[in-house]
Amino acid sequence: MLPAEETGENGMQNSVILIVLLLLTALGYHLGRRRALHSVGGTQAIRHLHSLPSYYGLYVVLWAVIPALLVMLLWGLVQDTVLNELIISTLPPEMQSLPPERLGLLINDIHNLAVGNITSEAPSPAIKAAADHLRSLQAVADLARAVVVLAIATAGALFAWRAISPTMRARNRVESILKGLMVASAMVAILTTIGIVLSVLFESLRFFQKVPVTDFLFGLEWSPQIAIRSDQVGASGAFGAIPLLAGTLLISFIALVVAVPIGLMSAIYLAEYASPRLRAWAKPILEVLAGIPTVVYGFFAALTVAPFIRNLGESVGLDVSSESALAAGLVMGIMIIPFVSSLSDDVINAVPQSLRDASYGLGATQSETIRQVILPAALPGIMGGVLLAASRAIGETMIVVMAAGLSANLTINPLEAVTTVTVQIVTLLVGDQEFDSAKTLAAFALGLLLFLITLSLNIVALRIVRRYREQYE
Amino acid sequence: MSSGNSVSPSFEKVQASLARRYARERRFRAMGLGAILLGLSFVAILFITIIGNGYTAFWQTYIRLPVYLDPQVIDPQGTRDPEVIRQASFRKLVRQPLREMFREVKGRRDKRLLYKLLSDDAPHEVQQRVIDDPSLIGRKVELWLLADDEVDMLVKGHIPRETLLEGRKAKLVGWVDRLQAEGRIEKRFNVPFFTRGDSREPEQAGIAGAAAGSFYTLLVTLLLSFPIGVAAAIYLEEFAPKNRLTDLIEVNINNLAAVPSIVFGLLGLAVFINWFGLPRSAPLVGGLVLTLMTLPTIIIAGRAALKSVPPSIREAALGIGASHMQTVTHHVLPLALPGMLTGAIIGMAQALGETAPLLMIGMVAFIVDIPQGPLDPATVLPVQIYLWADSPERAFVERTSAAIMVLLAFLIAMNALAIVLRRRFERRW
Amino acid sequence: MDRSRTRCSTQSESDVIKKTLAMAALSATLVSGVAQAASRDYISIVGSSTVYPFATVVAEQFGRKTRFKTPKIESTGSGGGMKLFCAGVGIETPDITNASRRMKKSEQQKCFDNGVKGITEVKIGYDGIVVANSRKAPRLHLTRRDLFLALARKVPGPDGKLIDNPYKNWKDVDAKLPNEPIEVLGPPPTSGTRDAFEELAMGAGAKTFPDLAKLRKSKDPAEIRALMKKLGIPESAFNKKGKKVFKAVAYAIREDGAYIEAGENDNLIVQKLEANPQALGIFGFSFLDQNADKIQGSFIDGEAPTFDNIAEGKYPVSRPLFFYVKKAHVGKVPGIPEYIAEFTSEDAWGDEGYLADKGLIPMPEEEREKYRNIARNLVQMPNL
Amino acid sequence: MSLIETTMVGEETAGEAPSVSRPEQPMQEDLGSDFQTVGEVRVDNPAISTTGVQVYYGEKHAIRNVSLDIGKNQVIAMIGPSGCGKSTYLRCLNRMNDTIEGCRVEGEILLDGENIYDKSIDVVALRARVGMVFQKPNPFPKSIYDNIAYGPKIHGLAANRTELDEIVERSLRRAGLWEEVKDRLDAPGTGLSGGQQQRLCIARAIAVEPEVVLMDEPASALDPIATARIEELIDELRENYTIAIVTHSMQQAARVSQRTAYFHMGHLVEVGETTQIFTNPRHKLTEDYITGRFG
Repeated sequence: MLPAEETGENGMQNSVILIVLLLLTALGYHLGRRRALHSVGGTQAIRHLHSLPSYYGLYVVLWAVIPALLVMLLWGLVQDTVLNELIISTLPPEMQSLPPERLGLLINDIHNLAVGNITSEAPSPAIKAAADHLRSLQAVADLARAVVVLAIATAGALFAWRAISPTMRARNRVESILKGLMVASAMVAILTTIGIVLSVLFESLRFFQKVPVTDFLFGLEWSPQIAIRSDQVGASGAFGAIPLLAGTLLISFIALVVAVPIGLMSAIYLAEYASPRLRAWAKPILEVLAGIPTVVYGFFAALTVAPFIRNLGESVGLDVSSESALAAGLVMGIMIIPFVSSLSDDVINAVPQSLRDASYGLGATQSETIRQVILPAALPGIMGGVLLAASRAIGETMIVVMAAGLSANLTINPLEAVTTVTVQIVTLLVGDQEFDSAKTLAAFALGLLLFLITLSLNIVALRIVRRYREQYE
Repeated sequence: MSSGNSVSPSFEKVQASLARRYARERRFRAMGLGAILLGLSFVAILFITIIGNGYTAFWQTYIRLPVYLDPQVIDPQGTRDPEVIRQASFRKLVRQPLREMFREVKGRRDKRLLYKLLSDDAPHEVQQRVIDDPSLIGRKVELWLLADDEVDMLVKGHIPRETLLEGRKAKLVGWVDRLQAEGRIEKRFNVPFFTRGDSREPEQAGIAGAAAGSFYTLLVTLLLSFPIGVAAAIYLEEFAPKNRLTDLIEVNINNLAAVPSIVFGLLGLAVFINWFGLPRSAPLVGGLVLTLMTLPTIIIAGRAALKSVPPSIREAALGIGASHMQTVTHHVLPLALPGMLTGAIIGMAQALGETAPLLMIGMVAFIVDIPQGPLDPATVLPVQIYLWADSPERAFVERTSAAIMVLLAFLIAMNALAIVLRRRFERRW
Repeated sequence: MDRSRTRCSTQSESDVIKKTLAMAALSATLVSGVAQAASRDYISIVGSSTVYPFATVVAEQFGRKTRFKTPKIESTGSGGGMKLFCAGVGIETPDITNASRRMKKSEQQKCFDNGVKGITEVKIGYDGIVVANSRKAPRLHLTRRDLFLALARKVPGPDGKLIDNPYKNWKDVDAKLPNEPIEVLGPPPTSGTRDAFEELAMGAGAKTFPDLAKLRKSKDPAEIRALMKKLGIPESAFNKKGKKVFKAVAYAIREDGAYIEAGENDNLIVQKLEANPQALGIFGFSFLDQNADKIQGSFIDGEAPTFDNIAEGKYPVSRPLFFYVKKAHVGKVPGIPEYIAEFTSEDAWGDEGYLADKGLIPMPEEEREKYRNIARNLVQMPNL
Repeated sequence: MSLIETTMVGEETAGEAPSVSRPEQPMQEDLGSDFQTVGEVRVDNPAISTTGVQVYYGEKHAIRNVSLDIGKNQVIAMIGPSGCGKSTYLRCLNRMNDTIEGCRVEGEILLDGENIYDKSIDVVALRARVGMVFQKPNPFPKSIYDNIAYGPKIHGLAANRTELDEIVERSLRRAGLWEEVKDRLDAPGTGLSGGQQQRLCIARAIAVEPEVVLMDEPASALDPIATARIEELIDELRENYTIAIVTHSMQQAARVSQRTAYFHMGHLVEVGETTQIFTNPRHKLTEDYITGRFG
């Protein structure tokens, strides 16, 4: 429980800083507003101010908070490194000359000792001294951090406060800061993509050094079981991704065949026919389906649906694999119903009432109106929903891991077992095989492949959606 | 008054088509209703299966035994100091009544089996009692002690008696029968399930650790993804100029929504753990990964919500001299917020149920201690379910289902929130 | 008018403030996070999902008996565990990795290259691999030869040449076996269980064919080529070591649907077997032990997969389990020697220890003694 | 034909204080539940004849006891201040109010002698006979051709493509839009200008060959030139159709209609020949309104 205390201490220190910072901002807001009002001589002359008084307050707040938080973050990032360096410099020379990893372990020991954790070996005097030193350094550093952060907050606030004058364009400045934050938020998406590409690209390249790209992309056989391990020799080791892609598409297709009609019809019924009461109940209940963990679906598929389908198949004389694509696809379809229904429902609701009126005014029945007016108008949105659902299906992992099996059959028979790209990624990465073999690397190549497929798919889909939009707006 | 029915030829055609059109209308409507009922019945089947499997886990078998709290064993000096009591071995004390009750049991093997009636945790329970109330020392008290998971399964009927009778533990059945006949076995509400961390002994395993892990993970996710998601949605929908960069961001967001979660796990491993050096198995890292995963959902839903606010409202606000930013924050955002929240709730629900990416960042781990912050090693509810589902002990089957029930309870709570929001703010333009 | 205007704007700005504060709280967490990452006071264990159930029990006992924190144990698979373990020395790397197979030379080399030089190897016991089916179906008496014939991709045909496995029914394999189609759910190639099964069951089954047995032993290229020709193995598969050619034949499992790769989740296989009485499943003994009411283990070479048979080495298909300790971390991360002591105590891995209750098959006493000494003295594994 | 002479109440109001009018307050005046419409509510050859129509939106009583005939091949204009109920009344005539939740209609509305609120009446068939054009042009997000063809298609009016082409062309010609769009029938209807869109909507309405066309402020969103085109069109359409038009513009009412009905707070205050209403209103409220004292 000692470490918890430590976390608590650290957290407490942080929260103290934050609370003081909060008070500072409240004060800054108030003062900034007041100064702005005073600068024009009170509320009567408010129209002489460029912006509303609150913007001046906000301007002060932003100046107080943003630099202070940045410094706090930066401080946190470097404090430990600096402290460690300081500690290392006081250690006996033979310890200092240790290789960096060992030194890191030593520092861990010192840290554990400093915060009062149990350590394994009786610490040497040098370590003990270092721990004491570390403790005092930490206390100083924490104090210094609090002082510096709060000082910077105050300085920032003061700077902004002094700059306030009736002609200052406070609103524009505040707005451009906020806009900057928004742009930064939007850029996260790009950073994420870059991160993903970098995370999978290098390993994939190494894989392609071992297995030619063409074999990977166009090979009709996936059989990573042989010719991989150093002590195994293969008769048919193969890294053809086609069966995996076919399996993925088959299962996703089954899922969409289940989810799109059910989801879309549910959305239509809820939006156009259902009483408000039914709507208020049914929609959230359906949405529960989206939130049920995929692990649960996996079990449901493997233990309830798959045996059921198998028995059903046998009763009519069909040969059904106990890990049929159908079972996985059906359950996945159930899972993605709400993706289709919720988003379609929102889109259908967004279709203007005037279009409905026009159609009813011509004497169309409700279903005619829905099919011929509302659905075409809502199509881009619905496609968006279906697309989202499809991406879920393609990327879904746990259900297929549990229900779809691992045999890479190239088939379109939904009663047979197939495997998917995601299943292979998981099995290849968390299996017991030797690392850095082509097999592990294949997982990254599959990840890259999947990423590229969804990327191109989305670009195409986005184009279509956009063309629709331009047509109807 | 009127000159009768001077019906036009076109109207005759209309009338002729009516029956067919109404039949189609009815069919369409029935299909809609059917779709809803189908969807709802899926929910029902799932819930019935899970609840049917898991409700028994909320009750746990206890055995009542007369335990003599021997001062010689617990506290020979009579100090009544909790530290002294903590050092004492309670194992013997707990086994004593069993030995006395089943005097006929001889031989080391059988005795070991006899002690297996009780959970490993029983001595600790007694110890805690004594620490809380030292006056018990020296008295013989009837205590309800936690039974072993196999006894629990037997009492609940999850393991048929016949099977057990065939195996190495055949004698257990007779002993349990005798205890039951003496009224020494009772099923009680399973409090430890909600207060403890994971354990390899099913009877001691609880979900508190995983729940805390889920809490911290989701906290990080929510705090990061909602503000960033909303800000990004506003920027893209309201401010972004139509240029290459905006297009790129848009393509990226749409694509990220389709990137398999496992790939996000790879990203988390490479970036947060290997590059930033954040600790493995920490809710902070889990939260960061899930943030990146849920951001696209939140941004897409947020943009849809913003888009559904009619331009006339923006024009109205701009028309009375509001700045672009004011228009958005004062008028558009409040109107779009319910839609954004719906998206956020869907995103959080996804995050709550996500397993695959956490596999890559070390959250599939055995962690007994309940995490105290976003940096302690932790696991999350769905991963706990996955781990328990993979455990060989039979008693974990019902616990898995019970954990699923708890998880679903959280989901329902979240959805209830969504209903409230939607009910209060939904509007048609 | 003015007042209401101001109020209106203040409200939305207070939202902005709230948001800023939330961000502040989060960045503070991040800050303390980075600071925290610098120290670790619990043991970090990774590795095999087969050893995981045993390691976790030990960890729990250890956490309860000592003042140390309970170790964190991740189930990453043996290979994944090795990768993390061998990534280097330092608190961000694990202290111990579990494995359901011995560390490979290449892995040890990797460890060495990354500065992980002192490694202690500890064998902890055995795991039996069973072939089981639903109790609703009759119990099978199989031989390893039957398993090879039923599951290999290529089997010796009537003329002794290898042909694609023609058997669809157990009866075709051996007339004594029931008239049921061959359907076996088993681990994927990525699994350590599969490795062990291939070696212990398939390989042993293949050796019952004299030509294959000869091929396995042969180191003479001419003889190998001759045998390959006799068996109808294509030239391209040639290797100087006959053993490698043998493995390529004997360890190759058929892919025509009779063998279904069913993932690592052994519980799931158990459930599937229950739903489908014709099917057989291949998995670890502990699952059979726990689900004895639902499934039964087939006899292999006349031995039933019972605890005693496996412990005594009578049951032919069982494999050793290990864990590896990074010596550099001992003394730096608190609790490692104590954890090892707990694992190697008779209370844990003894004949009647709690690990046996969980399905681990104990080693014979001398072997236990040997590995206890190795473990407690942290004897280094021989370097390359 | 019963002629309902209902000057009593009106005269009282008018006689009471013609010069002491309080123009800022007339909206508050409650005409009372027994108010009787001033002027001739019945005509000789009505397309639609309504008696005692009451409309409620939940608790709100939106139309109070309105009786009015709409003459065949005539244009009747409904005028009145915002919220007076004229649009609501119009929407009763083809039961468009059915689509609004909580709306309840009482009274008798006869189309060719049949009560359209009768259970036996089919609302779809009714709307095929009584078409509607809305305030805001609302073309479907389809091509121009498909916009017009929509009605005939759903009602099965065309046996084949050629017939459909004919209907589309005829409707567009009647709506005076043919020359402008004949080369781009496949272009989206939403791409037309506002005035063109509204004519498209009119063409769409008449493509179904209704007997009556209801127009709810059809020109209020349009510029004067487009408005003029619409007005011309209405005048031309009168030959074949009966038209009821709600308008805010008194000039428009004066220009296009033969009869005019003045609504006020849910009451039909006065109805009569358009020229009479505009030159010699009999009720004071009508006079106030058309002279621009309120509204």
